[in-house]
Amino acid sequence: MDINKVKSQFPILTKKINGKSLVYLDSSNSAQKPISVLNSLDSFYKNEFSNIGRSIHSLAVNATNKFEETRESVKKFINANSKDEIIFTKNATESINLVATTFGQQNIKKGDEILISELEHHSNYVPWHYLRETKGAIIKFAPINEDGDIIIDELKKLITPKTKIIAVTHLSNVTGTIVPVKEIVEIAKKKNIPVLIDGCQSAPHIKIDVKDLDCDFYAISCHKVYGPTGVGILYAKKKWLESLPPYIGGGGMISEVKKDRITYAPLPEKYEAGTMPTAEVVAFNESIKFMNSIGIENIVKHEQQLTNYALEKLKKINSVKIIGNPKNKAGVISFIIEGVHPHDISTIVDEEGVAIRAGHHCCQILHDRLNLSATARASIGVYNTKEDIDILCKAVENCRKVFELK
Amino acid sequence: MDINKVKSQFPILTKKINGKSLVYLDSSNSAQKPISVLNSLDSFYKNEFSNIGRSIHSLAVNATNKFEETRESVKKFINANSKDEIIFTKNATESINLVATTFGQQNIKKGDEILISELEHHSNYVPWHYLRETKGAIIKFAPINEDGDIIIDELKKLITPKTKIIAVTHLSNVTGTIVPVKEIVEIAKKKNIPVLIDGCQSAPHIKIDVKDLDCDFYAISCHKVYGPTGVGILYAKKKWLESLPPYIGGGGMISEVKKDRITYAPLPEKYEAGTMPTAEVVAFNESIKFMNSIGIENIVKHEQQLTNYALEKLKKINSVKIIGNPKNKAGVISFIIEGVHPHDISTIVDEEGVAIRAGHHCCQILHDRLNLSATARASIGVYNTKEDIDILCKAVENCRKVFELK
Amino acid sequence: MDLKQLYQDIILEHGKSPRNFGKCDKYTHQAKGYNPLCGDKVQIYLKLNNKEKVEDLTFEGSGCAISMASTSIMTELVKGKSLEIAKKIILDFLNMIKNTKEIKTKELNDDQKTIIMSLSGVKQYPMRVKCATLAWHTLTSAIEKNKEEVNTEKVE
Amino acid sequence: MDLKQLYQDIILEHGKSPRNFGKCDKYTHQAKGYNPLCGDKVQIYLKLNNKEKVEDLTFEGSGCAISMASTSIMTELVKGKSLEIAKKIILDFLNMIKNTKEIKTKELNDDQKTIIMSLSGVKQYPMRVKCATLAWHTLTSAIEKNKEEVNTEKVE
Ligand SMILES: Cc1ncc(COP(=O)(O)O)c(C=O)c1O
Ligand SMILES: Cc1ncc(COP(=O)(O)O)c(C=O)c1O
Repeated sequence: MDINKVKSQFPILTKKINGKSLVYLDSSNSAQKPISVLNSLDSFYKNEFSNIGRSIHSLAVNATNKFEETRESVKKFINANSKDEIIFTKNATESINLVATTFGQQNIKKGDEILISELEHHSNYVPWHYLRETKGAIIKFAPINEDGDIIIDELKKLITPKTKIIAVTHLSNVTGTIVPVKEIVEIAKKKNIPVLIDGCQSAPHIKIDVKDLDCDFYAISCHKVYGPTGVGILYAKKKWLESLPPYIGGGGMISEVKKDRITYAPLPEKYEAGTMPTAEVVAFNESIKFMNSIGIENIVKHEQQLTNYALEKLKKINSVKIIGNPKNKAGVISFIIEGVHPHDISTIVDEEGVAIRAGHHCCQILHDRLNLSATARASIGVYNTKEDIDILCKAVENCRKVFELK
Repeated sequence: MDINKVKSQFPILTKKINGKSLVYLDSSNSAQKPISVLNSLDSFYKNEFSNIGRSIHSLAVNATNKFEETRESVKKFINANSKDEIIFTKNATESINLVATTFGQQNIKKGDEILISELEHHSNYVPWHYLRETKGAIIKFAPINEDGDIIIDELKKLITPKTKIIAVTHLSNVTGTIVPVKEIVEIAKKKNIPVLIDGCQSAPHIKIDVKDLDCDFYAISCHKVYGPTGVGILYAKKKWLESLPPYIGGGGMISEVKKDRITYAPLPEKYEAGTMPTAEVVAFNESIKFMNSIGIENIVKHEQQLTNYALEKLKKINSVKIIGNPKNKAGVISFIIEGVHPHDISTIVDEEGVAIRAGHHCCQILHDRLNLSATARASIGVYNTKEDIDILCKAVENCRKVFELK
Repeated sequence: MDLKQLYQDIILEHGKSPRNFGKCDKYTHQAKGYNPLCGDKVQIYLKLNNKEKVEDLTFEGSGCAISMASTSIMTELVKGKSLEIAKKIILDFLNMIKNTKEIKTKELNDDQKTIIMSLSGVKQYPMRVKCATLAWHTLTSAIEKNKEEVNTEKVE
Repeated sequence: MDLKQLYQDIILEHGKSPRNFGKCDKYTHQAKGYNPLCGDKVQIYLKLNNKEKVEDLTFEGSGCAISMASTSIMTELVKGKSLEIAKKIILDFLNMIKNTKEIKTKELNDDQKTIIMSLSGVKQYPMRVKCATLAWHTLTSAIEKNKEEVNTEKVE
């Protein structure tokens, strides 16, 4: 993989921030977009735009075909069985809400248990919390150890006959932990418990094969996978999408509408109400092509090298402490500097053009567990280079200087 | 208003369809986008893209500011009291679902009544139907007359002490009826019943003033207002947004998250979970600027002239029948040709580059009421010209020729 | 594309005056079909005798010219055939609409093949393919005694 | 922008060794503040005597250097003042952070004005303004005996 060739596809990475070259290390938050995605967006609007599905004029037919081509690409990208298992949403948060709401409506009763983990993003907790509020469900948290790994034995012990669903992240957006989700699915399957995987962080960074994982639900945010904002994906096994009730109701998801009854459209339209993010879905096809053009193995390798390099260098800096030391770690590096608050770190490195995130990263449970109110987080994308890490480390050193640490 | 100058801002309108110049008369479905909107999208992604809200680096601060500028513009555009009353959703369908779900959760009990009209789009019926299914609510349909106007006296009679909310469209996407929503709000207010207005079709075509209307909720789809796909708007009075429960749950809409409880963010974030359609919201500001640069009065005048011209010309064609003859009609013209099915009409006019829609336009109730299974619909945007209408009429004549009608 | 390829005279004629319209006496099988995209609806009535021959085949419904013509032509060609041949014709038609160039069923004569091929113009108009195939899928459903309504969005 | 403008020595010093930290004896008012953006938290303890004088003012909490320094400086400047003057100082500070160039409260001497102005670097860093104002809003809340926790996302 030629990193310079990859990087040159991202127009924003040539920009200056505070007079310095942008070093973008906030990809876990949202990734930058390659030129092919932007060209697709622009060209679609300029030459081909139309709403899809319901009109039968040439523009609409073409737009519908392009839209469905992306669905086909996503299907292949995650190795689903059928295009009908790919639902377009507005973001991963909506994908998870869709499952929590419809699954909850059908399968959760008072006292039933939902098993999540201490690693979860708020988007994989709040939707389940609603079922606690409205249905009297119980939420259990599979604990993590000091390294940031879910303790699988403890997770097993938390499974009871009342456990109705397990929802876990594939890759932590704080510690970079790669969770052994396949193992968790196997454990769950023995007890016939469906599993939702929050694939927000994994989709851009590790290989995904839903058939191999055999999970029931998988949620993705396209903007993190080098795609436009405004699109998410829910993969779900057909049996679920067929049997669960519909979610958002409106145009496009119905079959027959009468004053006293309504029947719903077949899959996947049943779950795609109203006008879709048409242009954004069409452009997302280019994001997948971009990933495929590099090859996921090469992406993993590049990012792994960079992660190791960054970890080594950061650890050498006095007073820097890396958060979590999981068995398998991807390019999400949260850290603190003894004596400098993460917000101050973010402000100081920003002065050098380095964009990192400070805060709880939508993981308050995890931060409580680690006894931290906030951390600084540098997260790696396929376009990052060794120099980026060098500049980060210099900027981190500068925090120590500004705060006159010894 | 200089129509050529307006039209020249839409790159797609110079394109060829089946060898003919595109005549786009499907704006009620989705409008085309002016170059300023496309440039904003492209430039934002190329120069400024970042997720908003939670990061504090320079890119994020700038993106957040731009995002909030659009909120401010929308506030002014519809004359809301406060930015907190403007919620960004994925489309108008989600906006209405948000209200139906949260309002229903809090205020609808078995036997309670929801009053809508026979004009409603499925997106303003299915969400209420869910409350019928889950809560045992009753849905009543305010009837229309032959002209396609809601019979206000009948609507009044349908209001009972059990009526909990009234939800009506501002502008029918089939008959072009401009509904006297202000009168309906006044009727409702006397009985303390909140009113939701489906403003999908009105927002691009007539002046909107939510303060003057004094409605409780107003739903808009940005892609119909010359904006990108993937964004909708919900206006709601602050008192509702403050008192109703949250909707989609996840990152960004919380305040404090503990293992046993969760508190939610203040407005407007409470209703904006997960990563927003950031670039699309930012670009929508240009759509509003585009509308303002022409002036809504000029838009109304231009479209009214074109509508009258089209109606006159179409009526002169043998066997063409216009659907509905409302008191106040905007540029939505549905019609049938005796002896030619609407789908055949659409295919035949498409051959001349004319994009219209055929079907039930997500209004099956209305079509049942009119005893039609489908209609053809030509809908006007600010960029349409007299020539467009001339070409449409010629193409409609061609339908008669192809079908050898006398 | 050429509109006259799509709207051949024979299609317009069948569309305007569909054959075998109505509910036939003593039908043994029936099925409903629906195309949610257009709102087209069709109901098929099939009478098989005890030798598995199609003794009668009629329909009710409404739709565009393509859909009405296709249904009418189907009833005309299938009526009188054995069940086995009927199934062959259906398959042959659906294949033709998808990709093949000609109708192979030997039991159809050249005139009949010309009639069925008059529907081949639809291939150029992808959004109209479902109009042409609705009735044929519904007939299959009737033969298989499926309870569920055929929905063009659900069949491949 | 210049980091040294933001992180002036006086800020770093207050940030590192905040004054009036802890819970004071027999406080008469108290309030909580929270900045959900950073997770910064502050709890203000105020002791007013019966002549409406600020006899003691302390705080507990955690946060960034800006937030800790701002809170520490606030307690130092307000302690000992009458309630009326305390309110003036709060208003003056919040105005300064928003737009004005200087501190007008006559009851503050030049040294004190310099101290308070050391926080003016924050103006260049819009995302950090809330770090600086949290404590001041929370003090107002304590004075007004508001029950609800101050949330920086809710105050203007
Ligand atoms: C009157 C009306 N209401 C609601 C909608 C739904 O809008 P969207 O599809 O953008 O959610 C539409 C557009 O299709 C409409 O015309
Ligand atoms: C692990 C994880 N889950 C869920 C989400 C939510 O994704 P989105 O904001 O795109 O809905 C994120 C991103 O913020 C994430 O990192």
